[in-house]
Amino acid sequence: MPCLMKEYQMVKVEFLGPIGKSPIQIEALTLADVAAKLKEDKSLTSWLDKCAVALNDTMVNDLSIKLQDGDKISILPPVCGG
Amino acid sequence: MPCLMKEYQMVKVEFLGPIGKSPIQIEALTLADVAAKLKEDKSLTSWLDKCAVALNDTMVNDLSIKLQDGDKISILPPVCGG
Amino acid sequence: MELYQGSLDVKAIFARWLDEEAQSNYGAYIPFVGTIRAEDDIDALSFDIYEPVLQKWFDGWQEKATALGAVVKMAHSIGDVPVHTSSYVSAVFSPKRRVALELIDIFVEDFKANAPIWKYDVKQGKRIYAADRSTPMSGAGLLS
Amino acid sequence: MELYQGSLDVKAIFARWLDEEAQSNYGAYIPFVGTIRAEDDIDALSFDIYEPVLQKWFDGWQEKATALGAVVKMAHSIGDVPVHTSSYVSAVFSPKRRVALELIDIFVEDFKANAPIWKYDVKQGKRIYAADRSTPMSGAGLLS
Repeated sequence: MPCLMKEYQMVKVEFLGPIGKSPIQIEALTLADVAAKLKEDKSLTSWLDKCAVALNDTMVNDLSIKLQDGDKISILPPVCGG
Repeated sequence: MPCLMKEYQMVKVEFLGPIGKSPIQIEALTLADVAAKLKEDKSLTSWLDKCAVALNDTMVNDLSIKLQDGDKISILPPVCGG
Repeated sequence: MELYQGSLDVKAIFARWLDEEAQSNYGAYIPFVGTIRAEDDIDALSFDIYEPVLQKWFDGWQEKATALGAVVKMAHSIGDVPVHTSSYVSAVFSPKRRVALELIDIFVEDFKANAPIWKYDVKQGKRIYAADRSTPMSGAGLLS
Repeated sequence: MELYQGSLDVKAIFARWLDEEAQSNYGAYIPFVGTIRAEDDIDALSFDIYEPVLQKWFDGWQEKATALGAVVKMAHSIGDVPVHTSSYVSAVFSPKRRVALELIDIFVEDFKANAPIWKYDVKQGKRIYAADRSTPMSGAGLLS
């Protein structure tokens, strides 16, 4: 049987605006892994379903995106500019 | 037989913007009479189907309106403000 | 409603209207500034205005705006307005943005269609009616 | 795109943008000015901005505007903005009015929905997230 190497990367997750949580470093292969880790944090429960996500400052909409070491993931809560 | 008195009024007709025609005084009972008079003027032939009409500075859209002595009728050619 | 001979001082008009409504608690202010484009070798555009009907047209829009909790303002030039200067500013103030965005659109479009203003190209000192760019007002043809 | 600490100097921004495009031969200039309304006993609103994503959002709109022959501009406040002063100005320049009227509407609406800016009420020195007036950005819920 082939050995399926999972290459986890160290990525930074930052929480913007009113979430009021300091950035964290986590290991993840894809955004799905990031989602799984963040769901363990009860302080984020009320935020995740309302938050959009940017990867290295570009908005993303696909959990299967492969992450690179040092990637920056931003969690963007509901907005109201103007 | 009853005598149908037609009370013609003396009204002023002014031609706005690019028409370039001096005001005239005519006798008329209604705007239909004004239309009939103006159609006799060949210099207005190319204008009348494109012009709107104001009676005493209020836009009107009814040929049967009864006129009063001294009424002012304005002929407004196609506009382009801005 | 404000009419001026020649080009508008757009910055002064914008600033004065802002000041006039500074304490009115409107959340949205949308001016529309119309500037003479250099095209067809014109030196300027020139405008005739029939003020009594324009004032009634404007007063009708102020009533509509009031019914929406809004205010409209308008300034226009009379006579020659050189290219790259402005002949027209209108504006809407309203508490909320949707009313302002919708009102400025229909206010400006109805202005183009029904404000009693006539436009002329100015070329080499001659004033030529802009017939091809002009629109018969609503009700046109009544006497034909 | 311009970001400022505190209230915007709306007159200066309007005038500078006008000057920047004075020779560009645009026929229509439509600014949208957003001013803080006095309501709910607030003293001010306060704003957080995530500039890198806002800049990309704005650059995307500049591309769309360019494809229409138009230009967009935008200024916004960071931090506290007292009532009756302005936190937001955006603008469209275009050769013709229809493009400008349509673009200012969708530009402002998309700004409200997708610009990464967070709003807080300021009451008696406290900063309270305006959760009830905020909108999840498109793609929200990806990680839930």
